[in-house]
Amino acid sequence: MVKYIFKRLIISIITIWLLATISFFLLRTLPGNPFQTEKLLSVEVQERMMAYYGLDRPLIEQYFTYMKNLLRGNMGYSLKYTNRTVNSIIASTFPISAELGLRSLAIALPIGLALGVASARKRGKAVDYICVIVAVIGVSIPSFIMGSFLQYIFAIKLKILPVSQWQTPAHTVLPTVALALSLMATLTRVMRASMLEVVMQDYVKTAKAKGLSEGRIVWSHQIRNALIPVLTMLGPMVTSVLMGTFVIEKIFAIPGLGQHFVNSITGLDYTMTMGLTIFYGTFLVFANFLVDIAYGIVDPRIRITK
Amino acid sequence: MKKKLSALLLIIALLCSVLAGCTTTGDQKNIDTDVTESNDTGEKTDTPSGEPKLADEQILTFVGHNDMMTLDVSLMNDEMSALVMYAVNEALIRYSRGEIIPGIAEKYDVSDDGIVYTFHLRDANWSDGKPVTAYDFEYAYLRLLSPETGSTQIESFSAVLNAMEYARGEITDTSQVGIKAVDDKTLVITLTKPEPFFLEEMAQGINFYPIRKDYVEKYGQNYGSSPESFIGCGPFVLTEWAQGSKITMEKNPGYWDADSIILEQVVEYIVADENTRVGMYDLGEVDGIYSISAVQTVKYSDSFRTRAGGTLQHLVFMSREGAVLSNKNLRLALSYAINRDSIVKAIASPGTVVADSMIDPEISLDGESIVEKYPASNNVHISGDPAKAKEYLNAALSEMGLSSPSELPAINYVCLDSPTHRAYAEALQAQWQDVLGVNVDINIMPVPQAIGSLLAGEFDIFLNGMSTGVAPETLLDNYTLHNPNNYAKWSNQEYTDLFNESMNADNLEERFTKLQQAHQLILDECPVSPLWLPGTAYLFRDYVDGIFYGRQTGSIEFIYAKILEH
Amino acid sequence: MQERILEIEDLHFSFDTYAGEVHAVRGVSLYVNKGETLAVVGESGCGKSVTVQSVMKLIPTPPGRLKSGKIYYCGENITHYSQKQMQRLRGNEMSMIFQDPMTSLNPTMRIGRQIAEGILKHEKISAKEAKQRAIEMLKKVGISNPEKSYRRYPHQFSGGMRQRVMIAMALVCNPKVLFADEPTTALDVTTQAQILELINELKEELGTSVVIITHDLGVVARTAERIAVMYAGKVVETGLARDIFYNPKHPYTSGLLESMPSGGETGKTLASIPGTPPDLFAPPKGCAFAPRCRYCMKICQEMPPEATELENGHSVFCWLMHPQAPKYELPGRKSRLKTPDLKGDL
Amino acid sequence: MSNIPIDLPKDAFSHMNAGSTESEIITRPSITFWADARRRLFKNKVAMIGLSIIIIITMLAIFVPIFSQYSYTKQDLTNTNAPPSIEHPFGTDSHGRDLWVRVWVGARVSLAVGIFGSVIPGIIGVVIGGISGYFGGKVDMIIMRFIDIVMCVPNMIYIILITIYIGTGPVALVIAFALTGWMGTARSVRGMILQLKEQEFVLASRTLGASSATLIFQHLIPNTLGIVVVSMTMGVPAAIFQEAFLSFIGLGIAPPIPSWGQLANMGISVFRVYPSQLLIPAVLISVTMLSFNLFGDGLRDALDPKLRM
Repeated sequence: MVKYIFKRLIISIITIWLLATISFFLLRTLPGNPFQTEKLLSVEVQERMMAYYGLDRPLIEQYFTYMKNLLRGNMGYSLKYTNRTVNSIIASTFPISAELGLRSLAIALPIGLALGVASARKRGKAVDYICVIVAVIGVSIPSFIMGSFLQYIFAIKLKILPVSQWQTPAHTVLPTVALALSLMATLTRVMRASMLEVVMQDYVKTAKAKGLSEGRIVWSHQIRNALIPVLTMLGPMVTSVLMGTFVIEKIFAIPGLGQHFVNSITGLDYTMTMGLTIFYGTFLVFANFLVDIAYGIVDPRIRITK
Repeated sequence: MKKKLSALLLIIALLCSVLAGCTTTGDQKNIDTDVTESNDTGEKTDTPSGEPKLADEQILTFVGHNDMMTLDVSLMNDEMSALVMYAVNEALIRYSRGEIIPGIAEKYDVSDDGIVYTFHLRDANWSDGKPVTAYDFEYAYLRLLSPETGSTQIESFSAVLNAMEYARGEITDTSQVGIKAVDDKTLVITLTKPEPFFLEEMAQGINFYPIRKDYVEKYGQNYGSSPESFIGCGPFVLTEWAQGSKITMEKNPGYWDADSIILEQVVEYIVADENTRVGMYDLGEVDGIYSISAVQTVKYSDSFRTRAGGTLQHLVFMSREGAVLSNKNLRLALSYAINRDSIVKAIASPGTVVADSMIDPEISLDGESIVEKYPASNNVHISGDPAKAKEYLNAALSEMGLSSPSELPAINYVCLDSPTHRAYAEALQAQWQDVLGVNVDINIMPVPQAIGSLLAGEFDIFLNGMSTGVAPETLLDNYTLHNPNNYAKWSNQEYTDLFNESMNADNLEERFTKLQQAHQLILDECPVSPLWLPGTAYLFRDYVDGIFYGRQTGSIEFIYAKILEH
Repeated sequence: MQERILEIEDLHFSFDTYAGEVHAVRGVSLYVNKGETLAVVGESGCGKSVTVQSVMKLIPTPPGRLKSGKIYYCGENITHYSQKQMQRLRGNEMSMIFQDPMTSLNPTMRIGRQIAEGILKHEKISAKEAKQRAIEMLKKVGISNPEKSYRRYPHQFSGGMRQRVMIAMALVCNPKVLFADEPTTALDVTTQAQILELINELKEELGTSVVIITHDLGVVARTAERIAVMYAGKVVETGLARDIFYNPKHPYTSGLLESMPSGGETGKTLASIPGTPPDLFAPPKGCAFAPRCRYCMKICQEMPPEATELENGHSVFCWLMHPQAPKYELPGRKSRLKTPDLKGDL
Repeated sequence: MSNIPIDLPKDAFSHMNAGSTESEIITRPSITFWADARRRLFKNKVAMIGLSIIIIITMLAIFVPIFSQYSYTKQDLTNTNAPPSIEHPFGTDSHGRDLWVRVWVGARVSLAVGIFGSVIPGIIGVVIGGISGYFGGKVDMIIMRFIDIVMCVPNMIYIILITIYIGTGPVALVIAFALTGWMGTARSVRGMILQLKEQEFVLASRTLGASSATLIFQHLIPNTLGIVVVSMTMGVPAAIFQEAFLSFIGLGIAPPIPSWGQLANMGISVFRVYPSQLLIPAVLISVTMLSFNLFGDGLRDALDPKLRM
């Protein structure tokens, strides 16, 4: 086990190092200048800024400087939020995105999985069609439209929930629901497909032949096995959800991390983009590691014993 | 399960009914372009009849679209930071309601030769009670210029003696720079040569505030990144900065002019999505919206206000040898084909004014608009001149040896990635196609890449919006020979000579006459073509009295505002 | 007359598919006596599995559909039992072993629990006692170190061991009937023999009746007292094992026996039955075997044959048994029954 | 014996040669996998509704712009944001362009981006996944590691990066999707190939001396095709979505070419004032997505061999 974790750790570090290296050079070859905003800076000032941030030095030298700082956990200062470090921006915005993400997952996971199970169990019946259609509608409406509609209906027309901001629990309802809807839809679909697969398995027949009740068969024989494919997608899904969603955060004015993913790259904020990429990558690697461990718990065939 | 399903169905049903509802109501409205004319003064509610009663609670809330980037005066260059800084800090002089008023400086003297400015500071305190001294200003200005700081704003001080030399690292001795605190209460600024617009620059600029050295030393590079790491001496104190979300300012009881400040608290929410902002306003969650787009004004046709100026949007035509638009007649054809008026009316924000020159008409000296006194114009009718445009096009085609506009090489319009720039680009593209049959390709890029293309000269047409500054030559300066900021790569010796003569002129009359000639020349040659001075629409409830928008960006003045009883 | 544990009368079972109705079982009548082993033999797709699975109601409706017929268990008509009622019977009164031990065990559940949950379902005993019973059962089916194995997962066992676990699971509640659906097909030869041995032993010990479904006559030879031969959803011949082996009356049975290799006769080419079974979407109106039958007569294509009862409960569905039909001597098994050859796959 | 009819004609028992009768002919039509799948699909009403909507929308996208009197670029700045009318069934936009034409030109763009943006990365994924799974060992290791790393880059950053590099035309978008979208397919195809590789028919073919290419392209890939086809179908709405999202953040397709994402994004900014400008593209996007998803679901059900009877 220790050996396994150690090996995974080494692979993870190499992955992240390669990720950082590739992103670094990819980003730096992008045309454009990070200091330019719509207010034009003169060529002189622009060159001065490049020099100030060391961006005029040979790329390889910049790379080593960056890596050296990165090893110390220092991702540098944002080029846009001039006196805030990337670390501090992530530290202040990630908890908000993560909270929103966790809330949505807490709603979407149970409901999505339950709908998936219900739909698969009643395959071809009305319940199935309703679940499938609800699920498909969930993934068929772009989130920016869904978010705007929800806001318009519940906050502006019905006035039962706040329009935006991230303060009281009531403020979290709309963004959580908007995000949860699409997650739920995805989960329903995956769970349904997975359940349909499991229902066909021989061991389900065995369980039935043992005289177990339907409920018991579904609960202890089908769901557990059907969860395996769901687990596989959970790593990337949880990562991207916790990292924030640009659209929902924008519409509901939530100061999360999601907006930075878009703004930093379109604004060519090198350090911020790098920091986000590395943070995301590390998180994903870690999440996948956790998923693998969870995998071992759910599916003993791949339990880590070595 | 069933319950959940029925709940979902209910939601869907609700959705349908509400949306159906809004379709029918929405149909009756249409843009009323006349609205702008009746509303383009910034002081509509500023003329109260009688003495209106004040509300018990003096709290102003409004919603903006962007967070501020920093509170470090030396690094600051964005609108939203400037907006907050105006309230929580104070420079030597203030720009308010279109004029210069005293700030921390009680009074100032200008030497007879117009070179030495002496500011006499009043007894004012920082919000922690310590006195504001001339050294705080000296420190702030020198810090901004220092190569160690990495400021983008050094050019604000270009008139000051040796300021640029110090900023470039050519001299290191700060005593040679024309910024000098003589004692606690006296600051002397020495210019290189007389510059009548320097005071305007100081008043309207956003980087002339004082800085407390001990704070910078304590917080290092994090200075100004949070309410704790910043201190000001303005009428308000920053108490909360929830980044990306909310900014709260409280009245500063220790402000020297605290009596004229009525608001107790100002709250700014930061909301990126416009529908959300408007929704908050509708629900009464905020008293105002910092700026709203043209289309939203339709709903508030009798309550929105506008401001204009400060920026000139103009086309830059790539005029370098070998480029498609190096042909002057082709450039003129494009310029004459534009119906500026129809675009402004249909697309631009209310308050936008069609422009025919490269100098902002608001730039004035001693109350006289410079461009009105020394006029120059591109002579294009605001609705365009298709006949003349075609004449120019035919001339261009015959010069280029082509028989039809379809034979023209591809024309690359680099467009900033923003909804308004996109809308302008599409409108212009269609007009060129309709009037001239000239096809222009639009290439949308994020801001850094778009401006990268502009600087690298990798474009044929670029819609550039630049601050018109406080001096008339601000925009014209760039187009001299070998100027690195000559975006059009237009080389004209005569223009360069005229411009330099203007800059080196001994008296104002000569300066402006030469500038007028250069101005007319550039408009005739058309490497740049002025389009309009974009306006901004904003929305505040009627009970908010005393909001004023300045000419420059980020100069919303809420400090003297008050909430009327409602 | 022995006590009949299970009796099936004229069972018709179909599947409704997009392409139409598949008549998988077309009038099967069978019975099982207490304590005996009945082998149901036939090619794949002949309806043998469907027959037993429909008895246990393991086939979901749709697509499966019991069209007609009656099923009696210990004299009680269970034909229209609901799933709930069946749950009391399954595992407790009748249980089943499936063909592939690799897929028939839940991979994510410890085998001990898989055994114990059946006990807990049917008997009111504590979890601890159930565990004890499961461990005993594991010991009984020959799993070494049963306490430890109790906590293991299926993938930690070999195929043969898994089938033992399946047997343990099936027999732990002492059912009266055990259906073994091709219990050895997926195993290698030596393991096959061991598993059959185990089933025989436990049958003797527990007094369970066994219905073994197979296409392998070798398996039949080792275990069965009675045999039912099925073809295209129908029983074509049934009787005591020795009657079927040495005195087959149906050409299909005879063909099956001929195609079975025997220990003594090396070097002889195995016979095979030409042709393929008919399609059960549209079963033929006459005898289903007629197209492949070397004794085929005109009537065979016109009308399905009725049962002809011979001695010892031997009954045959063949027009050759008709008094008017020509008489043939059908080849049967020549070598001695008690030298089983387990390689007799069809 | 009593139940056997006595009166049988004499010739009833005349011998017939086996195999000489009609019943030898197998009555059930030999149903191949694809034919079977097609049959199931056609029986699936929901999937067929989805397919019909897709076909209708495609037809409208093809023919409306051809026969309309307006062009999608023709502006009329004096008649902007007009509500739906007989002349302009969907009204006009902020530039006074006819939305009816723009919506259907947008349909062309969105559908093309959706289909190519899903099929091309799908094909790339199949090829790379096939190679990786088939050759195994070092090749597999390198490809899988590479995918691991690339998948660590937030998708959004990756796509924006590519659009910055190669521009924002429909073709550029498809390239961006192709470069970013193949990894998932590659992974699952690899997994399937790894399983299939061990199966008898592949071993048999290999012992008969089939070349690698033959094995990959004739045996392995066809066997994964069902799942790949389903994932490509599901990928179409995903790509349309992706395009819409890029439009939302301002990096969609360059004007004046409209796309649904762009129209919806334009619509959303005026939605409080002119709701029809959002509703029309939003409903169309949603209905199209719904249709593709329902059709994809049906396709998956149809292609799942385990459900075959």
